[in-house]
Amino acid sequence: MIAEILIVACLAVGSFFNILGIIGLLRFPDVYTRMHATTKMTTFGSVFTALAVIIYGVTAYLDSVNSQYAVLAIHTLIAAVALAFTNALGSHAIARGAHRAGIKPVQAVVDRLEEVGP
Amino acid sequence: MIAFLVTFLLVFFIYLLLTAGSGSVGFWSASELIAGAGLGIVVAGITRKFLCRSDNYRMTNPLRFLLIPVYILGPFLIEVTVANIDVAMRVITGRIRPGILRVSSGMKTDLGIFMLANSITLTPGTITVDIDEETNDLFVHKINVTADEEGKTVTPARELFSFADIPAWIRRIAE
Amino acid sequence: MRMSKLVRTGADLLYPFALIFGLYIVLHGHLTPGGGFQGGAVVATGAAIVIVAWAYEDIAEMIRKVTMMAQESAGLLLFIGAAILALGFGYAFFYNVLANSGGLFGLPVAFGPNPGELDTAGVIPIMNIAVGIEVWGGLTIILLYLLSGLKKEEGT
Amino acid sequence: MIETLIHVLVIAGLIISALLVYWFRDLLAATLAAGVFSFLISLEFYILQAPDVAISQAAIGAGLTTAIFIIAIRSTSQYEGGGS
Amino acid sequence: MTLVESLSTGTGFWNPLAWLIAVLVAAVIVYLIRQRGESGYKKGTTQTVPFISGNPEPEKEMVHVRASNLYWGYLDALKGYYNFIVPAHTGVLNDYVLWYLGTTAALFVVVVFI
Amino acid sequence: MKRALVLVTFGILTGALLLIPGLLQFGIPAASDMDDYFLEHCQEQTAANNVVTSVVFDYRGFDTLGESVVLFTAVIGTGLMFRNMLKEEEYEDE
Amino acid sequence: MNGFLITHAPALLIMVPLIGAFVAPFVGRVSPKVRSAWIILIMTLTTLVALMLASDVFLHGTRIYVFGATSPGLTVPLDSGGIPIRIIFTIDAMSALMQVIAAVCGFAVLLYSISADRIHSGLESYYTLFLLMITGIMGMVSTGDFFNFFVFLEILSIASAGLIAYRIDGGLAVEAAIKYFVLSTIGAMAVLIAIGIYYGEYNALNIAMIASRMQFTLLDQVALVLIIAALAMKCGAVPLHFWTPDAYSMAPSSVTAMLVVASQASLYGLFRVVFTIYNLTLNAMTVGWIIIILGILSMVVGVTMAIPQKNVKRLMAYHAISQTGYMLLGVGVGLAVLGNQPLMESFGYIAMEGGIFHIINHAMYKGLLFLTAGAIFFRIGTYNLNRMGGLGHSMKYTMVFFIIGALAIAGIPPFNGYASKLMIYESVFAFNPVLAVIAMVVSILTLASFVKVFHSIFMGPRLPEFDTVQEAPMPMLVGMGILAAIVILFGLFPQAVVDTLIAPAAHALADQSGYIASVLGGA
Amino acid sequence: MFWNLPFIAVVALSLIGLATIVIKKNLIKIFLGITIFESAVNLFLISLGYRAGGIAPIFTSAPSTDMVLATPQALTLTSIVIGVATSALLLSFAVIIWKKYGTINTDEIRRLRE
Amino acid sequence: MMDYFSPVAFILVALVFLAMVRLVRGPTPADRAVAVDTVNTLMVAVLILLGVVYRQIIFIDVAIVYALLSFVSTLFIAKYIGGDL
Repeated sequence: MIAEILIVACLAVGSFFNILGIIGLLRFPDVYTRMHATTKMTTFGSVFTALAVIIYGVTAYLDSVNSQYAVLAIHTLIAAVALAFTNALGSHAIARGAHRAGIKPVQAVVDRLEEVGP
Repeated sequence: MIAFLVTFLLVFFIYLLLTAGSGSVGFWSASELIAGAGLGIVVAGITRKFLCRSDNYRMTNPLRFLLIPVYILGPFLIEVTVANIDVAMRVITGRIRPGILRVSSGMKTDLGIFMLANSITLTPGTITVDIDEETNDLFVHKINVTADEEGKTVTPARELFSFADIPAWIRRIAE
Repeated sequence: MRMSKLVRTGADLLYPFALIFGLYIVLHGHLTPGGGFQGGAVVATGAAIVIVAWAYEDIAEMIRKVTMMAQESAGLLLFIGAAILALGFGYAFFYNVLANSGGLFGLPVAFGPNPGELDTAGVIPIMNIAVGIEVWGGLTIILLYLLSGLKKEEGT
Repeated sequence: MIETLIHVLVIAGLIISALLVYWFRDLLAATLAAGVFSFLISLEFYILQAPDVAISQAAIGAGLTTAIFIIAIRSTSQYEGGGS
Repeated sequence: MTLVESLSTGTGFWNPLAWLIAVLVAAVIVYLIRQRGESGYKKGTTQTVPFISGNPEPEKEMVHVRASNLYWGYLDALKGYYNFIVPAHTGVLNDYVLWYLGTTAALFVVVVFI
Repeated sequence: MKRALVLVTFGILTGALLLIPGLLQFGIPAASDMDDYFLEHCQEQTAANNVVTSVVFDYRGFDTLGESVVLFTAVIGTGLMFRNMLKEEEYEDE
Repeated sequence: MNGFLITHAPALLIMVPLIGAFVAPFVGRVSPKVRSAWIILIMTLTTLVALMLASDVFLHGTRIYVFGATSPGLTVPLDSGGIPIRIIFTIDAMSALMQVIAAVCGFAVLLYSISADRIHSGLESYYTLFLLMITGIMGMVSTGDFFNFFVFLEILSIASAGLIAYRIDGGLAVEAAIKYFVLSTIGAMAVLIAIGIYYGEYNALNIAMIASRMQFTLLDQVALVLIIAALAMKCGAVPLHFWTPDAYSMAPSSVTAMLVVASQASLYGLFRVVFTIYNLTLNAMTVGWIIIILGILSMVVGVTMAIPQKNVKRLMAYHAISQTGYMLLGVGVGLAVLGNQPLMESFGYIAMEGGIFHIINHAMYKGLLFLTAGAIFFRIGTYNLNRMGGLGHSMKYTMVFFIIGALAIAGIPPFNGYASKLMIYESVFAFNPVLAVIAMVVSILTLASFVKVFHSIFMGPRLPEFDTVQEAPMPMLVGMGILAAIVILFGLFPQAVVDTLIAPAAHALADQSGYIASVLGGA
Repeated sequence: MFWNLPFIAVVALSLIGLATIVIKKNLIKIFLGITIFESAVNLFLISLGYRAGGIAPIFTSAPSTDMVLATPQALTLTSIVIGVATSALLLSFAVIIWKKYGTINTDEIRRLRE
Repeated sequence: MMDYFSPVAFILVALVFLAMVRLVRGPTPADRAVAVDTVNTLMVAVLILLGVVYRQIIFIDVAIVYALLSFVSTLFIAKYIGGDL
């Protein structure tokens, strides 16, 4: 029962943040701020949905000592870790590329990187 | 040789994780263990020059590995949650004041700076845009630059985070 | 040109993971989705991560075209060899001699739904490995060739 | 039922992304749309219970094909009109 | 008449060896006729020079007929056809693909509706 | 002119290809005896749990060989494109 | 040992060139001599295997080889309920004929190529692709499985495209390769759609199985059109021929000679589909006339386009299209009267024999002509007819070979072109006199254009820029000589060839039930 | 009719791919069209093998019901690898064309015509 | 408790469309790259969820492959945008 509530909560949080992330992607003015929305929030949301699956796997494993549910949990964990890892790195790469391509941050109050130069 | 061994152990561990629940020797079947060892040797032979590029084996200490989950589930999770709620508010309200700051990390090793940059990217309204390869200073795009930060040329990494001292944690793990 | 230090470090960390994961997929081709092509492609993608994170000049020393070419030919020869093996036993070409024989990969499999056991399926895992090696080499070398064309163009 | 809806959505996404490939004049954008197309078709394979093919399409179609297309665009020109 | 060499074509047959023999016989006859010709011919004298109304003979390299000079009349006679068929080979890839698809479509119409 | 040709061609192609969804039922294969054989006998004959792999490498292994050869061919062809030319290979246009 | 070889010859036919190709890139690194020796060894072995297999097929009937079964002859497993489940090679007389063509032509061309292309770079890749091309042809003509046919078609396409683009320095060859490859990829995908349709309807991939279940529904008609269009494009029939002159003229000469064989492998695929898969179920008159019209168009447009050409290889390429038309015409007439047994006996079989005989003849003399063009290019460095002249003084043997090839293609007795064309004329005349007249006119135009080529290359005084030109080197002459000898031999003893090779092939092609019975065991 | 949606998608995707090949003039765009066409054919093969309510043809611990057909998946694997090989070779051609001609517009890549 | 997974998967697939709006409109290539990256992330989540919905443990492997491989195209795009390639 607790597990079910946890799963629903995780899924709700996950879809909530995903939706917000997409809205941010559509609303924000420039590429860096959009990246804030997507990188953080969709990653967070997706990891939370994965977390729901992990909780499901663990509880199912504890219920019926069937190792396939443990496998489910472990593989989902690996997927989630890989997701977080690659997303952070990928958004850094895109941000760097965008800055090197000369895309200025809109409404920026300060740009220390511009002062350093390429 | 140490590089080979380290890579082998890491790879073998990942392989065991992937094949958990396959048999009766612990969680694994005998053939999986043998295959894992063989593949581990192959992969270690190929990638040892990549994984251990600098001859720095401080990360081989198993205690540091144990710290990683603690770090991720503890301070990091809190920071991430706070940051996400913060950005979520900003998505809804649309109040942003972005800017790119120069952040002194204080990290010396590649791994440390790597973990710090990833943590920064995933946490508080900030994205690592670039890195000064000599001084290991990060250039961070922040969604809400305070007036205080705007004035400073270099911001310490600690001040980006609200609750936990993430740089100290990372230093504990990676350096 | 190299990408930033963070990406390079990340790529170096990811490379062994991609490699072992690809080889896991290759080796478990007869139990889980995957097999030689998919695993080989994953491994080649791991190599691609390193290639893109570092500069072509750095990588050209570490991942050599000749090695990759040799790997590709060796994979194909292993594949054909596994197929020719059947001729030696008097069967037709491509017959699965090792299945259910009790030797290498020779255990019989339980019928019906079961999670599977690595040591089964006879010659199929060997062919999977062969194809995996081949695809690894082939896709990597395609990337390297295209990148080398890029460098040559800049040179002129 | 809800799986059916997902299926319909995925197919709609496939057609839209294919049209985007046709429509973009910026080749990089077209390649990105082709990447999305590859991902979606891989998801479609997944829904049609073909995980082997889904892995294959994800690895080869979405990862490497996009990469080599980008290298080729870099070697040639980015816009449909011509000049670099 | 089922010789190994003779090709039966349903309505008749053809024997290449017989044909060869015929050619040889004809060649012998031609040779015999040639033998009966004037024997006073000598190489390297003015006998070999063509008579072009008294003009000097041009250099051989100059009078060599190049490929594009041949069949001018034929090409000119079929101008209408060639003006259509040569531009059809535009060299544009899209057109070639369109030809392929168009032929496929035409075959669809023919096969499915007839 | 050409535009009309394109339109007519694609119209006919659309009509012809629409016969496929018109006459085939998705989800209900018209016949499946060969695949039922694979699904039934895969585990005893090839001792593999993944039927796709056993089809790819055992029942239709020869296709897979051909496919690997295709990849090999493409690699060789690509290498041929990016080779270093020798000096004496001059080839005039037309 | 001999029994072992005979039993496994179909597998070896694919294996030997494949293994040769896999090892070739590394053998090439040792030294050019070793590389040449290796390639010739592999090619000799392939030729021997092909000839052995063909002789076995012509003596003992259709050969079956099942890949992956316990024994090579076990087509239908006992517990499968009468369906073949594995990939089956079905080598009947027609396949064996094509194998012989490919093997002999490949051997001659390879001998020629060893010396003709020795100055170029990237040769180990070149020979690898060459062997892969031969593998593709062999696989296409021997396979009895439709998807396998597609795979070999792709191998052939990719290898051919790589070889066409071999001379990358001018860029023209690459342009030709792009045109060829885009078209052939689309064609291959069309074939794949057709395979999918067959699979969806009958759940079978084996040609014999599809044939035995064939209903000729609306979908089958769609599949038929897709396949006809794709394979007609691959063999260069007008109006799908546009890639042919580009590719033929820009590829190295030895490759062009093989491309001719490759086109004919596609032609074989077309005939196989029409005759073996559909046979009597289809509307034979309609499809027959489609093929006849394609053939007529090919003949006329090919030869008329050939006459004004200035590039000698381009001219020959258009002639290749034109000659493909003869084959389509002959076999199309056979198809048009397929259901009608008396007509079939009176001229249908003769027409098919003529068409098939023309395939083998064309491969030989067109290969010979392309090789002579390559030899001329090897010595003087141009294909442009306007800049040639007077080469008859210095390249006598090449001239003789060229004359043989040109007379053969123009249908002058006693060379082989005449024999097959005679068969086509007579049988087509019985079918429809107008077609025969067109065929004869095309033949005359062919002769006219080759007179032009002969005149502008070999006739005339010795030109000053070609003073130092010498005869082509010995291996090239040997390669050409093999083909020329075959041309003369086939021309002198046509009936023997027809009886031993062609007639069994034609009857095997027309005999659908025999094909099905040989695979499914009398079903 | 609704259940034939994948087949309709196949038709739509093939037509989009073919239209890209025929109408667009840029080589890279044409190659993208080819990949779309290939994907459509792959989707066609996979849809042929789908059995309503079936599970993936892999024996695991999952509850065993009907399985979808396995052969189309094997064929599609082959087709995908062929597709990537094709793309690689075509793109390398395009790169060489760019180097030699300075353009990848098909209207200008027409030195071989007539 | 299986019933909760598929609606979430549906929501996530629908979100892919919204991300494609950014792909269409994005003024710079970087915006499009961000959109594609987002699509990849969502897709991994969808794959994991659908794997549970279909009760096939082995399907999760596909998600791992996705997560790894989308990274490659992202890196290539980033390198291209930055002008380093």
